[in-house]
Amino acid sequence: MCRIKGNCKDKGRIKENCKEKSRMRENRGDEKTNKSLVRKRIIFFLFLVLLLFIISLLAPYLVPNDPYGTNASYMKAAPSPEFPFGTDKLGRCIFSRVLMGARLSIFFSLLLVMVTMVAGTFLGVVAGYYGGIFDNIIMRLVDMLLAFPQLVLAIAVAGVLGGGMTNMLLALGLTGWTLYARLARGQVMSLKQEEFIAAARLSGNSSLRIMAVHILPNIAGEMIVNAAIQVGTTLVGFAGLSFLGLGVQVPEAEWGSMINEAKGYMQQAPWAVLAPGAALFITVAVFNLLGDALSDYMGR
Amino acid sequence: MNKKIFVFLSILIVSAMALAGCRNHTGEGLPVNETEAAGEGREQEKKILRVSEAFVLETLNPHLDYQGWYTSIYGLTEALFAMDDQSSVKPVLAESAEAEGNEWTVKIKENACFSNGNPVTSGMVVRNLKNAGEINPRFSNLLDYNYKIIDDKTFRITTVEVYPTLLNDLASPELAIVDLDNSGDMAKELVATGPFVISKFEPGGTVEVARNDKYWGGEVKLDGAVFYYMPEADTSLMAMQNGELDSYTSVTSDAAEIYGQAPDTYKLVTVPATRLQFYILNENRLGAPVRKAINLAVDSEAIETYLNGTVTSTSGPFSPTAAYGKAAKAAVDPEGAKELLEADGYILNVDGYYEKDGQVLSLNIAYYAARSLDTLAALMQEQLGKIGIKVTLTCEEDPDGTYIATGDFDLALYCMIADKASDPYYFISCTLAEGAPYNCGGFSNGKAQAWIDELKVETDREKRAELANRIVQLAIDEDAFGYVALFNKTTVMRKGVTNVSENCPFDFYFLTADTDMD
Amino acid sequence: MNDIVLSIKNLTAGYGGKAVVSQASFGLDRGEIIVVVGESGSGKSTLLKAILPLEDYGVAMSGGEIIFKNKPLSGMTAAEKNRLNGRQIGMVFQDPKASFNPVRTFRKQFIEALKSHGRYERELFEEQVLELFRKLKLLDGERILDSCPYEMSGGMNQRIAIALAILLEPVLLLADEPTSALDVTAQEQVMEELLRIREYYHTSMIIVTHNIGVAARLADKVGVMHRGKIVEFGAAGEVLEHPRNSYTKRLLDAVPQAGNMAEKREIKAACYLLELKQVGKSYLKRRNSFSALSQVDLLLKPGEILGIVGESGSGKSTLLKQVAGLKKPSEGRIVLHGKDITQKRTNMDFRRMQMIFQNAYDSFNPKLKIRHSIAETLKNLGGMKDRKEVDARIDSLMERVGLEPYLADRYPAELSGGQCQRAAIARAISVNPEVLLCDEITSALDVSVQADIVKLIVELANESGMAIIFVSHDIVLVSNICGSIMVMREGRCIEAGEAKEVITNPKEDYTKRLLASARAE
Amino acid sequence: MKKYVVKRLVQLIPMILGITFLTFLLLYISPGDPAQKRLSAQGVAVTKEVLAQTREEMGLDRPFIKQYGDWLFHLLQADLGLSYKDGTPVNQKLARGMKNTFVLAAGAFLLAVAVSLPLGIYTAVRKNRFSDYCIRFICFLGNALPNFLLAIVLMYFLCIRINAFPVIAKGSLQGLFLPTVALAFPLASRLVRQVRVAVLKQLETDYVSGARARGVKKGYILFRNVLHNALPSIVTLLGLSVGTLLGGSVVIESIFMWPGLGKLAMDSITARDYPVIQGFVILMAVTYVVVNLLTDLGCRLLDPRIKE
Repeated sequence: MCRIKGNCKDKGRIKENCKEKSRMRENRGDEKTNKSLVRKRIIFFLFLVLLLFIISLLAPYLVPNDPYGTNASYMKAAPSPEFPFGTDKLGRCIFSRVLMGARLSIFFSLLLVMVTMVAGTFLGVVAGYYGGIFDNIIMRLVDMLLAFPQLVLAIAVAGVLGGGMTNMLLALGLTGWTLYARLARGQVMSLKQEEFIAAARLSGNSSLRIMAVHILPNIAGEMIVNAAIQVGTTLVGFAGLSFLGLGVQVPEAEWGSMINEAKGYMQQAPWAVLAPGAALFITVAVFNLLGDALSDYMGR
Repeated sequence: MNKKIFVFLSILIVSAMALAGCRNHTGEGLPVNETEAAGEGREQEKKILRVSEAFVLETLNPHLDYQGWYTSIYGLTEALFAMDDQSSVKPVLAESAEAEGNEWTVKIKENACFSNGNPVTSGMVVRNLKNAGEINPRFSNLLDYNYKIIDDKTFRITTVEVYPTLLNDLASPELAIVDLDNSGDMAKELVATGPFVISKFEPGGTVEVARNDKYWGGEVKLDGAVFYYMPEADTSLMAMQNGELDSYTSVTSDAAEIYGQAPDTYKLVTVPATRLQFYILNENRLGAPVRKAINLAVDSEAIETYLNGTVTSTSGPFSPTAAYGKAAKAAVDPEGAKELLEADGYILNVDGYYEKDGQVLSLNIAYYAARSLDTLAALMQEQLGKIGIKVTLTCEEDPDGTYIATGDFDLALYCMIADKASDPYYFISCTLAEGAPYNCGGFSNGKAQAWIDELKVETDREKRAELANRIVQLAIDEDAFGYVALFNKTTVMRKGVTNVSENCPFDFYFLTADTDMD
Repeated sequence: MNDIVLSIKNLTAGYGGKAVVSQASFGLDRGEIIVVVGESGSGKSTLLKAILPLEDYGVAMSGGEIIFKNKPLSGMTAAEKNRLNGRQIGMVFQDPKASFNPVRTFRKQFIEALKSHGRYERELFEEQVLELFRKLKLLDGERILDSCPYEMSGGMNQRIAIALAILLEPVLLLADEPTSALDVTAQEQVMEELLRIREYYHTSMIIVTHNIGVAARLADKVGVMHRGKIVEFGAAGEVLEHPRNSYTKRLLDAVPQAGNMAEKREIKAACYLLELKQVGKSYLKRRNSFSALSQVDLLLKPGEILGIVGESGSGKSTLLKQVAGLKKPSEGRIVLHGKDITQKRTNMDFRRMQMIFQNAYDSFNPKLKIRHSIAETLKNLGGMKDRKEVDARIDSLMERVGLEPYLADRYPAELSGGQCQRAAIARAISVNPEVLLCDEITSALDVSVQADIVKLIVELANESGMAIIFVSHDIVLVSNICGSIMVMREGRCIEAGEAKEVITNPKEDYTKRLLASARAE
Repeated sequence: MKKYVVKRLVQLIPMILGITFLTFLLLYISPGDPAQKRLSAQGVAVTKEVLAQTREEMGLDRPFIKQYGDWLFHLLQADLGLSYKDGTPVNQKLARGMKNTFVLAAGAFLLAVAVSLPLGIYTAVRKNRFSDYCIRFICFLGNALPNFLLAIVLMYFLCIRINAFPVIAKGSLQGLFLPTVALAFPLASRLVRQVRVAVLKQLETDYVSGARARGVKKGYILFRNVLHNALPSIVTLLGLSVGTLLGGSVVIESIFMWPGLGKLAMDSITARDYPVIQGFVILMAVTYVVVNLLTDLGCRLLDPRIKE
């Protein structure tokens, strides 16, 4: 869709021909296959994401030995058939802890992204559609939260609620929704000018119904693309917070805290750092690739 | 056409990198001062010891908070007395001190003088004590005493009531003696009596000291020293391996293992220090048999192996070398513990935990994630699990504000300095006395309280030690407290470095006149 | 002989193998203007893009050859072709804003173009350009050079673009719909400029347009294209007066003629259906209020067809939005059936008044099928709840507007412009409104499709007796179908009355100018 | 223009009030008492009387509103008060932290921009060719790699194994290189993709094909037109990344032992050093608003159309 701003005459005529031009460019040879190629990429990465999710759900059953069981005789043991990724300082099997860590990280990242996307989009749509004081309040709140250093929030919440997953969810969640709110608001502001919204108002739709039936489906695509990319950022966020010791408590297995613990003895047991590091890297990579493919599909 | 773009782009990248690089170098606003490049420090003829420290000073005033600890570590300041390696008080600036009742007469050494040559007079010493009393709340009791200058080198202190451990207080590094007239506001300069003088001080950053030529206590072997602020223990390890450090203390267990593998380059010295890991059993919630079973199950030797080398298991709160550290605790006996529980009516349920009338025996351990308490909690969880006690862990970000204040715990872990000034009274009064801040497990025993009151005023050293042992043994036998381990003071020294107070259990001594490196 | 600038022999070209232009051949002499006329999708712009191939057009020649000044184009190397662009062959685009970077001054962009061809001499430049501007009657050239494209109107931008193309003295000038994005007055100036250029510089031109008027005014020779083939080619006068090919005939008839006037339908009802009293709308733009609409009165009887004419920016669409209730007027009152609906409107009011928009695609939610959109109106306003009843109603509506019912289950993007507009009409009349508001509903469509839509609207009005307010910038089209006409200029209604009366002897000179330029088409 | 600047700066006041009140509230209700933290910093237990006396000295016994009110009152006289942890003036600590973070952030920012701008443009110009794919792949790696992992690995290999860089930064160029790279690499990889998108958006506009039809040289089109028009969105991108950088990545600073703002914030929070935290929060709010203002002004200068 080409948007011609400025005061050129007879806007309609241009839009029509632009659409024709873009449609013409659409059916150009390479554009067509490109679209199906991108769709293949999306399906492939969706499959990978699903695989990771299933692994994280079935982790308690796939685990070769007890992730929390310490045994003095195997401290900092090298990777062996019995301990595929070796053991850490307390002799715990790193492979099982990485699997259990997956359960924690992936599940909660997805949960957090879902929640922030829904909340952010809802507030963004309301701000964009109604404008006026709604818009002001929500946008000032967004500004304030963005200016608020996430670190202070995370640690303060850690202080109030104590460590653990709830703290990280709250810390990342409180500022996570602002991205979607701003995005949704921008989209809705431009969508509001479209004629089909005027037509919908004229055919007696209530504002609520217009927002739900007409506006939301048209901006959902953009939101999902950003959500996919945000999952990766959230994963790194979780790991970062537990790396600073604010996240999960000691016996729990979470990638960030495992890396933090193991960085001390990286020289004798590098696998203790590299295993969770690699797991984190791969998971974030898969989600980023999915986000990338989705945004290509949406046309930049 | 594209080639042209590519060439242009690569030039842009290279020039920007150079710009970014050199901009940093020449920028005046560099945070850390310029010192000689790493590594070759030792070749120059000057002997400069490079040390890393996990704490940083904002000002040089030794009387403020714990800054005295660090001015003492830097070898800048000395107090009237000090603690020796056997944790007993020895005179430094003071010659001698006699007490009759609550009157102490202190004589200052003839040759004691400041680094600017002025002699240490009793008037200056009294002014120092008063100054410390004013700005350091922990020594506010110094203001209640009255002081009388007898002559240039002697003065008399009269305490409100008989105060046998006055000398121990006078030995604390916070009561350092400083030339108050010539040290300005002690923000950047300091004139004191130590073997070294400050040469460059960056608040919150690196500290450099040089030999004090006019040192009253004899010849100072080193030319100077540099203290880097390195909060992250792993960074110190890497710096040491990289040849940028010569010695540092509080070495982590992982680092100790690496240094242990290269005995010809690094010398490791481990001494049990005064920091104690212990747990408080909540007598209001746990019955005597359960508490005894717990104490029988917790195996401090196994914990010592897991924390490989950073702690030494202990039965009492004080180091065994001290006269007052003779308490004993029952040997580990998991089977005995199980019998006790069964005798108390608990039956083992299907998933291996003890149950009594439908209720699983489950304990909550409250701890905070510092000083390896988190590892201790995990290990105790597993050890108690072996005798059928289900354990849940709660980590608090600030213990004193939460479980210590509210008593909301079954088992509370804590780590604090037990032997502050080589005298047992301080720790006992903080943890075992009625209403003591850390007596939050409901321990109250008339006999113990009587002994504590007697200890408060007892002046004779042997009697004090015997009283302390009796009180501590009582707390152990009543299963109110469980003393697990004493943190070691592990010091690593590059080959040729000697005398960095590595054998002294106290953390606040490091650089001395005899410190040397070849 | 050698004054043949360009000769094309049975050229076939298209995108990725699919031929859009097939077997086109014609020759172009020096100083001659050929106008290729055709509807959208007839392949006329592809023909143009085949002559001056740019890699981002993606046009591939699959047959025939193009000889430019007796050198075959296909044989040229990329470097040679690059020198050709701009130097030998100039190009003018439909969207005036597209040919210039909006935020850089014209001076810099002129210098840039000249430098690329190595024809820039600092001292001569100023003189050279101002002389060209004077020739093309572009007044105060100095100010133009120092201003930016976004500050100028569409018409000015187009004329400057042509001037720049000519500055490089190309032998051949290609123009892709140069006038269709402009309003009437600007179109006039552009056409005059092209004629002046042919006179001074003897540049031969190929102009592509869908507007027959432009062909009549400029062309020496006219080619008519239909589905990729040149169905007719010959001297302008001959092709336009008595065309041989049947498609050309149909194309010419579809153009609205000034002559035939709709006779005014006698209106029975006494009271007015819709009254607007002193309606005004002003916006706050950087503190000074700018009135888009001031003191407009309007009276509409049941069944009356009222036309509102004016150029864009005259406030005609704003007025329609006020009537429809999309925007609230700043002053004045709107009365429907004697009820004041200025501030508050019930579903009943919406049912009585329905609107059709200019761009059919945009008036439908792209994510919903046509059936759902129409069903929505029926449910909300028509009160039809039962699923089968709604579907039956939709199928009958689709047939009524001349569309096969299965099209209702398609998405808007899958329909053509004309079909989409018909579906929009179906939605509008689904609840039998008393007033149908049409906002430039034909200007986005091709001429032939335009005629059918207008015919449909008039039929529906007569059949159901509903009133129509028809807004358009094309005064001739309005005169053909409307009983009474209102002329709008800068937010004011400057003239209103019987269609016949306004057309035959207009009072305002602005209406006269509108009629004059329209008749020229 | 001036009026716009004033309006934006005035906006700063409600924001600072809002944020500092929120921080104070959060810290006040979180358990842990600064006096306790200060007195038992070295793990030495403290008797109740000493604790009470210190609390009173530090004014912690005042009601919440009064504490906040007093702090606000002092703020109006541009005095951020004394740090609870060691009594030094807050602005001295913040200034030092800011200077350290600025040195690191500026270096990382310049490095990131120097790498990402050319690469971003290059991948946009050579869209979907081999070089485009492999550069995008490397950047995508950077995106997926958390900076603390990168820092550890870099330090391990470069410092210990090949001994190329000193562990103690000590202000020397060598010492600063590693933290700057660890901070710049993730930022650069994100910027390359965003710059590519911005430039591509311009390359696909109509006026570019218009200029090509006029035979304008590729160089003129790219550098004078496309880049110039893409600059506003690039400037906004850079503005956003400055925000995160100046926050000082606590992790990088703690690993490379760089006493910047992030580390200061982290320590002062665990020590419940309210005045320093408040000062830090204000600094962040001011930075956020000023950076946004500068990016807006930059965009206005570059694209006159934004005026309305």
